[in-house]
Amino acid sequence: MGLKTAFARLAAGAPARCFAIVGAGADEIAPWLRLDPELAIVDSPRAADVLLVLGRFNEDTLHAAAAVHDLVPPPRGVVSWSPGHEAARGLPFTDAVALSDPSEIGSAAVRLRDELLSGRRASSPDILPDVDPAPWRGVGPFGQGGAGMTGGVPYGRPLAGRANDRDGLKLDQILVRVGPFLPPFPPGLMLDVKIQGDVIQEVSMPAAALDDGSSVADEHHSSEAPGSTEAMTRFAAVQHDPFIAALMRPVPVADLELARARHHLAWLAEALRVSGLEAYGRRVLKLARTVRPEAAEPVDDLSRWLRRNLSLRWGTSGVGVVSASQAAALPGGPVARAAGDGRDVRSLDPAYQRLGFMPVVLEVGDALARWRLRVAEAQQALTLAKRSNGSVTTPSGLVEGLRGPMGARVSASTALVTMLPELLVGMEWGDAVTAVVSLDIDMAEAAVLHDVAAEGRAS
Amino acid sequence: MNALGVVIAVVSVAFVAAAGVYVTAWIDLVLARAVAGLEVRPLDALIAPLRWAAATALKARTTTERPDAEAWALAPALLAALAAVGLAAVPLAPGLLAADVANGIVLFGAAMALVVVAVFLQGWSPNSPLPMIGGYRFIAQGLSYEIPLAVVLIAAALPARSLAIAPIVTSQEHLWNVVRQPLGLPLYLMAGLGLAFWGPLALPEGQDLAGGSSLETSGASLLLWRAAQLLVLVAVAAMGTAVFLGGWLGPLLPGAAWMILKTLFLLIPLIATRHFVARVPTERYVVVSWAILIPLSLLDVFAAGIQALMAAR
Amino acid sequence: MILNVTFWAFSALAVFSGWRVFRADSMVRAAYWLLVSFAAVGVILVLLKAEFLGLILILMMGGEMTIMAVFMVAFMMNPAGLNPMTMVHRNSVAIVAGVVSFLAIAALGVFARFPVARAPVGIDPTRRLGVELLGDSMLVFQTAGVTLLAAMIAAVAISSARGRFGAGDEGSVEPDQLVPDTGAAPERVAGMQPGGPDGPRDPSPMAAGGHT
Amino acid sequence: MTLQALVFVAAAIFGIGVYGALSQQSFVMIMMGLELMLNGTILAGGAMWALTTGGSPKGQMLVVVLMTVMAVEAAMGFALVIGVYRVRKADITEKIKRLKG
Repeated sequence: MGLKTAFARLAAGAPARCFAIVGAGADEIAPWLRLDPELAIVDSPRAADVLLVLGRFNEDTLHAAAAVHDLVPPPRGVVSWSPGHEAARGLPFTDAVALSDPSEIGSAAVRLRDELLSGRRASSPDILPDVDPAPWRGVGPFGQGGAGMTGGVPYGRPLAGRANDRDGLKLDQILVRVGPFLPPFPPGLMLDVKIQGDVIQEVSMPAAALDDGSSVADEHHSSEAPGSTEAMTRFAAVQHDPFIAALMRPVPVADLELARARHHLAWLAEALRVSGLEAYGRRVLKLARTVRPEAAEPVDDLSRWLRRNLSLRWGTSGVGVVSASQAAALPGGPVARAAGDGRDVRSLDPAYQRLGFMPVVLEVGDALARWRLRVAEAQQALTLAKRSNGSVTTPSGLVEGLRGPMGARVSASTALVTMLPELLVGMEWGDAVTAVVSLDIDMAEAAVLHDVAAEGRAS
Repeated sequence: MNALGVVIAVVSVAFVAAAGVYVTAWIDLVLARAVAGLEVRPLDALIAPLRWAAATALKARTTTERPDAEAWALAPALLAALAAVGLAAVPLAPGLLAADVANGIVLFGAAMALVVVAVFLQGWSPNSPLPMIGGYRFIAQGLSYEIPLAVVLIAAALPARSLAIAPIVTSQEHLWNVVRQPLGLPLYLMAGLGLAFWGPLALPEGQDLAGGSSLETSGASLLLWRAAQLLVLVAVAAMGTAVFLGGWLGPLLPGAAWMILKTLFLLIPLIATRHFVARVPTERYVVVSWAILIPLSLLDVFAAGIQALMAAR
Repeated sequence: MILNVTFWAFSALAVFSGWRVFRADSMVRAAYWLLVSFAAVGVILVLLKAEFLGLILILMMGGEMTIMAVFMVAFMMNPAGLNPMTMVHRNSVAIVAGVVSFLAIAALGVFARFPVARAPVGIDPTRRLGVELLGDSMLVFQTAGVTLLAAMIAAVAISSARGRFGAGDEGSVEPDQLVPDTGAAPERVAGMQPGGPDGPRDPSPMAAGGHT
Repeated sequence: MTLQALVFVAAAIFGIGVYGALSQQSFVMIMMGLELMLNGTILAGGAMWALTTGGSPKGQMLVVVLMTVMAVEAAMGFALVIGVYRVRKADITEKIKRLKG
């Protein structure tokens, strides 16, 4: 006991190791958690002390969240936060510390961790029953799960199937469901992936994927017209997003462009982290939080550093190439612009035209091009914000958002999610992750516009 | 060597192993804070690894659905044991050698060849897809680094005309192997990074696999696994020092002090790669390893052979 | 004394793990039990002062058994042994053969008279082996090297996806034997390109279809 | 550590290898049986060198040759498994009815 107390006291000074599961409405909070010195965001629930449950969830994602909760090794605890003071509603975490102020997450997590490790608070119990999904032993003559030698589905899990691989052999293939909370992927993204070794042979979307998790729609959505600005307003209510505001009223160019620069830099921070440069990613994340149009030199330094870093170029060039025809099928946005498609709603806006705006366009269309394009756009955005001199946009029903035009029938995220299966097949796992991260998909955006599109088809 | 000498050597290897792991964790933390643009507080960083270890040790060891439980429990211990054998093969000072065998280089090579087994088991046994991909990756990686590693070590043994490590150190009395065989040390360090699955070669445990082979591991197993990984890094740096940087040789200071200084000199850049070099894609690494590193290491051993022949005449 | 205890412990381990190879459900376990058996024999060789050979045996088998494990996982239908099964044939014949060969060799070892000439203490076996390899037995050594080279080339040739006369999975038969019509031959040659190990990185067309 | 004891152990390993090579259906498992037989042979070779040759390196030479045999066996075995599998889609012996192409 003495040793345990000593260990708990020693551990008390460390940041709380947290695994974050991010639902709808938490996009404003989640990316910045890594800047909190009281938190250490970990990649695996097995390495966590505290589970952070941020945002709102629907029935399916709640089940996945409960499964993640059971993976956290005891002693474990839950800190939850949700926009609009409805934290506790429907969550299965009975003993969660529910917060209404997201700025308290760090201190609450540390306090909870200390109580758990010192034994002053009981570990959060399992939510899901620990049983085999199917009976198994003893059906066939060798005790196997079915009549044939490899028949049956032991524990309800089918055995690996055979399929041709790229060397012309017929080898085992396993089906893996990825998501909705796998750290390198955007929260809410779910994919059914068939892998052979680490080569992806087939990708499909689970039926519920787009409605899942991130859907902020509720009982009202049948009253709205497809593509209407009301749908976007609903989105905006959660997002506090200047881009949504720009759909309806004039907004200062400086606001839009600063938000764009910050978003692109925060995206870069995450991309760097997934590439293995976690510490540098944190530096960039801090820059994303603090950058101002008047002091843009750090971004120029960053751009130079990126160009010089051969290892990043090695890992991203030629990965996840979006062809010119695929880019043309996208509604627009950075991914299309990195593949040579220069559409940009900003070109049509008089305020931008007065500032002499020219979209940044790259030709190659691979992950490296998308990295470079976003950094160049961040630099450009800061320059525009600095020179804008108080000019405002003219609302036209379309706005160049962070990922593509907003107000169009199909959002860039929806188009990118739909493109994923054909893009990822044949890639190795590492390349596939690089590609997905470089596309910068937002499942909340995809889900809202998916709802809207579905209504459009129904009416 | 008498029994007392062996005991002293074993105790000092254990001490060097523990201190090495701790110092490595500390250096890594200091570098991470510096690169992240945070205030570097070396003294705070000194206690941070202990805090992490304490918190990890207090967590339960969890399990998955139908794991290969024995292999899963074995893997971290195996990795730690192999790293310890690797370190024990290095003479820490004149006469201070725990594994006093006539084929020290081969012993080191054999221990390092089995690291592949430990990492693969760690990835395979939880019965979970992402760790398994991590395990597969390390097999591809292991087959790629093992050959350059073995070949450059043999090249370094050539001038000494011995496979024991102490004679290899003393053979560098006049000229260190890093000068005599300029290709040797860079190739060795690249292979060593792969061996420790660290930094750009952390392929089995990359962020794209959300932790890969140790994704499902928790509690004391995770603690042992991390410590063992750092110990592999320390063993690589120590062996590199003995074989390429003249080991304990040096003026004024005692041999052990030179050994420690030179080991740190190799260890710091090895650790730093994690913060400056992005993870390389598995397939490209394998291609480069077979198409460039292995031919270069063969060039290295041929050059060393010619030099040895010239010296013998 | 310590030497004897160590020897018997590792002997027991070598035999036990050898037996476990054929009793393990999991293919990975089978491969690594075999590695344990090799490692135990390696340690016994070190005890016998054949230090170099023992360590080289461990070094070599570490890699080989890992490859073997991956092979088993790739080719076997149930590699992790989650679904227990037995894949033996002529089991009793095999047991008899195994026991007979054990008895025969053991009897040879126990009853035959071998010259007793222990390796003298103080020699350096590694050095003497090296001198032998590059001295008197140079020819044997060279032959072994050439054999390995030939095996490597043959292994690549046999396992390559592209045979001499076309893709391996289509039989790789000489064109004129396959189709009397000469017009079809060029097509077969053209078909060699995709799907090879160094072909494009997309999967073979067969993998893309079929499963939806 | 007498010669009798060593040969006895080597015979046991070899016998298990014979059993495995004859009883298993999977090609790779058959290869494991062969490797186990060679393992026993290596042990016997090492024992003979240490106890009967007076330290002559010829005995060790035999072990080196055995290791070469093992490497060749593994390389050819794996290659044949892939080759057979590619043409016949078979990974166990029963599935190959004819040995002719």
